[in-house]
Amino acid sequence: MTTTISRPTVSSDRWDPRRIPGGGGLALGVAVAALILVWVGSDGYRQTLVISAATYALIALGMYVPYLMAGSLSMAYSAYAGIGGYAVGLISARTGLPLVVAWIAGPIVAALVAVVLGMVTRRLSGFFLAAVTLLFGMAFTAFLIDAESVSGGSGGLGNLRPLNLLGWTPSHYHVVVGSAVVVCVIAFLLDRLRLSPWGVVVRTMRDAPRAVEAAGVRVPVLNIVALALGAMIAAVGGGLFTYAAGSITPDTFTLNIVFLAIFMPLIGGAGTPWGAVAGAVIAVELTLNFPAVQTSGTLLLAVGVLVIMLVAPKGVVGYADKLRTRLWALLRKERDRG
Amino acid sequence: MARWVAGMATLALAVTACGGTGDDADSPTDGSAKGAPIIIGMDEDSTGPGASYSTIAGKTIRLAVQDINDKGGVLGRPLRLVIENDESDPTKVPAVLQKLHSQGAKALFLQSGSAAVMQAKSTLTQLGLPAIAPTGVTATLVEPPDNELIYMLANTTTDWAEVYCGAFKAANINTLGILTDDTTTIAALNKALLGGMSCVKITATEKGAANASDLSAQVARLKDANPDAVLVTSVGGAFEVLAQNTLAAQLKDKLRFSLASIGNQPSSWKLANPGALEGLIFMGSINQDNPRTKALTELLKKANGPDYEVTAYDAEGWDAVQLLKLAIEKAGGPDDPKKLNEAIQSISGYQASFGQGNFTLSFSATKHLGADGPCGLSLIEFGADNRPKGPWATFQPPCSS
Amino acid sequence: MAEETLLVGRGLTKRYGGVTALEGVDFELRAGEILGLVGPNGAGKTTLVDLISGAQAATTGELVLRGSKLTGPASRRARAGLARTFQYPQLALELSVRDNLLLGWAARRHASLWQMIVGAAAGALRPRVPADQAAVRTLAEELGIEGLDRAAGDLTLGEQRLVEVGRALGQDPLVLLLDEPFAGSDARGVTGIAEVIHTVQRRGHAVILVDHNVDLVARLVDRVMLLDRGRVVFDGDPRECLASPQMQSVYFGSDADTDTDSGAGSPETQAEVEDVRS
Amino acid sequence: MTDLQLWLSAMEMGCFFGMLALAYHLIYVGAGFFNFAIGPYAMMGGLCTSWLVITYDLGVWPAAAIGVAATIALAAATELGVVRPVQKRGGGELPALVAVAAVLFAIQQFAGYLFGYPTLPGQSLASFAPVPVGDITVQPSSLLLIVVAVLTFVATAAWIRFSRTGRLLRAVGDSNQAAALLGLPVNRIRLIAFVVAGFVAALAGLLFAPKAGVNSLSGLHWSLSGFLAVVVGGTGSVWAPLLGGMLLGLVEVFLPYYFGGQSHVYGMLLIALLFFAFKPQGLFVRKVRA
Repeated sequence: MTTTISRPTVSSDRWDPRRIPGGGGLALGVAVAALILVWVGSDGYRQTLVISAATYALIALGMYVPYLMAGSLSMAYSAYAGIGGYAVGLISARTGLPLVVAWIAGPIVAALVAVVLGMVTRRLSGFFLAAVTLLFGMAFTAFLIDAESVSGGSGGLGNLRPLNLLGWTPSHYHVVVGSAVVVCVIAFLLDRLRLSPWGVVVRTMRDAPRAVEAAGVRVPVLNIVALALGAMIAAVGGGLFTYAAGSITPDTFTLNIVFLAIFMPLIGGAGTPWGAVAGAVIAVELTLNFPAVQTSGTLLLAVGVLVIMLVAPKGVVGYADKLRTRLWALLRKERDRG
Repeated sequence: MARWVAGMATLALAVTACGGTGDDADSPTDGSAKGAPIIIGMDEDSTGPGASYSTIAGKTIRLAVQDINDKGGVLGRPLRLVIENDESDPTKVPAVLQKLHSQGAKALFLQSGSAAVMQAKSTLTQLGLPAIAPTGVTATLVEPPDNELIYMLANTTTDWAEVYCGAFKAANINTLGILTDDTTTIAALNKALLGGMSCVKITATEKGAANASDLSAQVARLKDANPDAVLVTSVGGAFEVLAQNTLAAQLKDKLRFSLASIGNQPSSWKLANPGALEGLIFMGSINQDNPRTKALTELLKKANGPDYEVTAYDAEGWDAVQLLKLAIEKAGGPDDPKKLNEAIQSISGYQASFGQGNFTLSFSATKHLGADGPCGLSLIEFGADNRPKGPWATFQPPCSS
Repeated sequence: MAEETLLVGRGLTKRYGGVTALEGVDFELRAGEILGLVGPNGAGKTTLVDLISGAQAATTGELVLRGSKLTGPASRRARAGLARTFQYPQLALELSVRDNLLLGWAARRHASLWQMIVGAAAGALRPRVPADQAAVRTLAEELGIEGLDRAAGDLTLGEQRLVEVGRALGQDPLVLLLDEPFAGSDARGVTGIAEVIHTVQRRGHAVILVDHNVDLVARLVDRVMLLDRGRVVFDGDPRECLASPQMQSVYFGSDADTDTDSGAGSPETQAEVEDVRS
Repeated sequence: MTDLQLWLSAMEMGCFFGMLALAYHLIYVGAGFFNFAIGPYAMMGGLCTSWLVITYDLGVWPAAAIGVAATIALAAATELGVVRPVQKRGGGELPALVAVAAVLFAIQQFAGYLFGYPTLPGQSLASFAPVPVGDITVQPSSLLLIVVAVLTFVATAAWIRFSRTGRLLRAVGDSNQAAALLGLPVNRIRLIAFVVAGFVAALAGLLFAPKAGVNSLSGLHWSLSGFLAVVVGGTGSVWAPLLGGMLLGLVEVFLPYYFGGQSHVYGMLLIALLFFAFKPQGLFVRKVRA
């Protein structure tokens, strides 16, 4: 453990993906995504699994910025995803605008709601923030049912128009591929954002808010920006699911999803946004596609979260990374010896 | 720590094992039928909030499939059920239906208990698979959009409104108070049902959370509004019982009506305070004068024990399987979904095992609701023992015999 | 060097309920000056630093930085030209030393709401700004910090202090407030911190150095302010201070009231202390 | 507000919320954080008992004893197996929050798997006839809930005041660091706080279950209500949770009475926001000066 292995310095000027910030994660993520898409093929069920995983991943990625980078756990993400979904539903049903507009309007509205909620709860953190945002999520569902003229009430909105991108209508498979691409792009960008100066400030806010404040950044304001960014990403996910499923109801995005989204990065690994993606894939696999435990996939997931939290706090990605480092060290030792 | 982890791992394994065996044991066998099995998918909510009612019909559907297989199957081929659980989670519904499809299902039973099933409609259109929602009562489920492939059996809320109106007239009820839960399922139902009841003046509508632990405020408001009678609309379960308990305590002298759910959930009768259900009138569908109901009752008592209370959910589940069998036979096989869909639409005059003796189910391209007239309904009164006593003497839906 | 007045404090007072932590403190800080703030534990040193930096609001009194009033939250004062370190280092322990050092520059570019939004977009597109990285490397060399990829949590307390001081220097402050920077430092750390102090001085800016070790402070500073129970009891030449009767009485004369930790300045601990007392 | 029935309901809810809040309070004092798994503990106490009675025809009392014991074991396991190792790693309150969220979720799923998902009727420990009071009748289970709640508070207050362990708990609550420095058995006190809280929560769930039944998902809602009650009441005294619970009970009953419908959903959110915003320090509010 304590022995440090001196790496041979890479001094070549050749282009090396490892030298692009976040490049390694992207390469791995794209590779896995490509494998998954090949596995999916034209199987409708597997395609739906990918859509579900992408939706979960986007909600988890949305939570990543405020929750794992800034350290404040807001649980209103069912509402943000719902706003993204209802944007798709409403623009399809009530307006003649191109459907793509929904992916602009939805995230913006979600961000505005997040800003308002963030301002109201700016003094709260930890348990208090979690409780208020949870109550907000519940109240939002009640509002969707009550505000029938806006939301279509309990029946929700359905019969969505197909997307039309400059005359090209993507097939269901295209949507599946597109969702994988969107997840990869967002995870990659977040990974880079994490390493950037912005990410450094936000991550410092988690452990040392006083230092950030003393360095000239208003912590409450930056917190709200982080929340808004997260809400936008979750809204993209909500819109994606609604489009792929063809409808949305007030019950579509429940507290259950919020809980899953809290655990996904823990399962996958909190160190990088790719961990949230990995966690989403695992969660979907366990709850939807695990033949042995149809009725208890969620239970297995819950137990798994506890075990991972205690045994491998860095999650699957962190664990794999550790294994990889050890393996390479071992290989290098072998090579040096031989 | 290591020991703890080992314990957790063992636990997880145990859970996995139980889950696996549990599912297999429930599945019907091929019976005496030979040939390639016909695969039917079922979306059942076996663990989510809707599980308490979803599983009642699910059990009888399995029994019906077993019964058909034992008698030689459909066109000589056994029916085989593939079952997936959506946990009443709408985000899971598309994946569940897709999964059933990928397992080779030719037709589906949508047996998820909640509004989650609304999320299924557009997926069905994508898949092109016909589906029956055996216990569905929300008319919007079979209304456009995306309704070409979905069917329901029981009388819907439109018929209910008619029956209630008859009852209110007979009992001289002019004003009505509503006590309702906050689920999306019921909100949709209320919209259809209350919209159709122009015969009474609704003087108060009180809503409580489906998981409420107290409804005395809502009931006190009803008391203040002082309607002639109270109608409770809920998905049933704990809310319905709490509502009836509270009404029985605070509004003793008012006539109480309810939907079908309370009658279909025998397990929840025990939840009620002693005598709290007495005098409650619910929209029943089980009528022992119907010979097919009688036969089904015997069969179910044999399978589930002599204390088994037959509910409309049982009968609807049973009939859904029989209808599908009929359709497959008419279509000459299960493999062409379009033909199968048309075959369902050609079914007419099927004698149901619920409702009154001459109640039939018919379908057509424009009629996706099976029930022919309100004869499938019957107003049933609860007795002092918190069990259904029998038809309400004051009014029964007219039934041309 | 022009002896411009940089920072003036007048009548700074802080009370928590009935407890007075600081009473009518006046001071003046000139450009290029290094002011030592000394006194026993509980004298109010950290409270004064908190009041200046804006971490706590003063009950009464005012601050003037280069002729304009210094008000508002800590972040605004930081933008006006203050930087500080903390008695207990406030580092992001999971982040690398490099990223902790980067905070000073990074924060400067995310001061306004607009900058925060643009900064997020820019950050995702261009995570590593070469100029920043170079600046961090230079700073680390200057301070003698090695192993920039280590997590800050793996550092010794002394190293953490050095990193924190470096981070504050990265803000290029007019006034640098150092709250007990030497506690837990080894010789190298002390040299590094002394180097920082001189860098600030060379730029014509000022430093306020807090420590209870008067001997150590006396060697580094131009002027000393001795605090005792929230009041300034001596203000002047460090050597004179060491020999002064005030010094004698503060440190050796009475042994009472030195039991509370000097962290009692912060409201949390203050509340705790009150809780225990009640 | 003259309807006696409403006051009775408010009192029942208040007693229940108060007991949940007391469980929160004990763990908060002992361990310095809010254990969101309190609601699932209460659910466990009620559901396990009902399940034993219904499935195995066990008597109510032995079933209740098993249910309470299981809940206490669960509470102890939460502390020893999850919270303590996670908190040992440090990192502020977020890890503890996530840990209890995971525990909450896991208990819900586990209870559903073990006891089934449908709502089970609560088992009443009392079997006397309903008591008429004025123009209403009080169900035996309601009476029992109120009486036991009051007794629980009296007993807890006495325990904290007069027993050595209770006094130690208070000392730990005053200052965790100081207590550790003084050599008090902080870990043991924490565990005791969890065990007692588990007992109180199980009792609350068990006594409240007859009112509307209990299912595996009841816990989350109860957790939120209990948390609000402890926030409203404050953590200043043992009796504060009861006060908070009673106030919340009044809100839960009289808000729908005067404003109807879903008003209590919005009302709870509003109360949480108002209380968290205007309740001055002393609570766990992060102090970032804006």
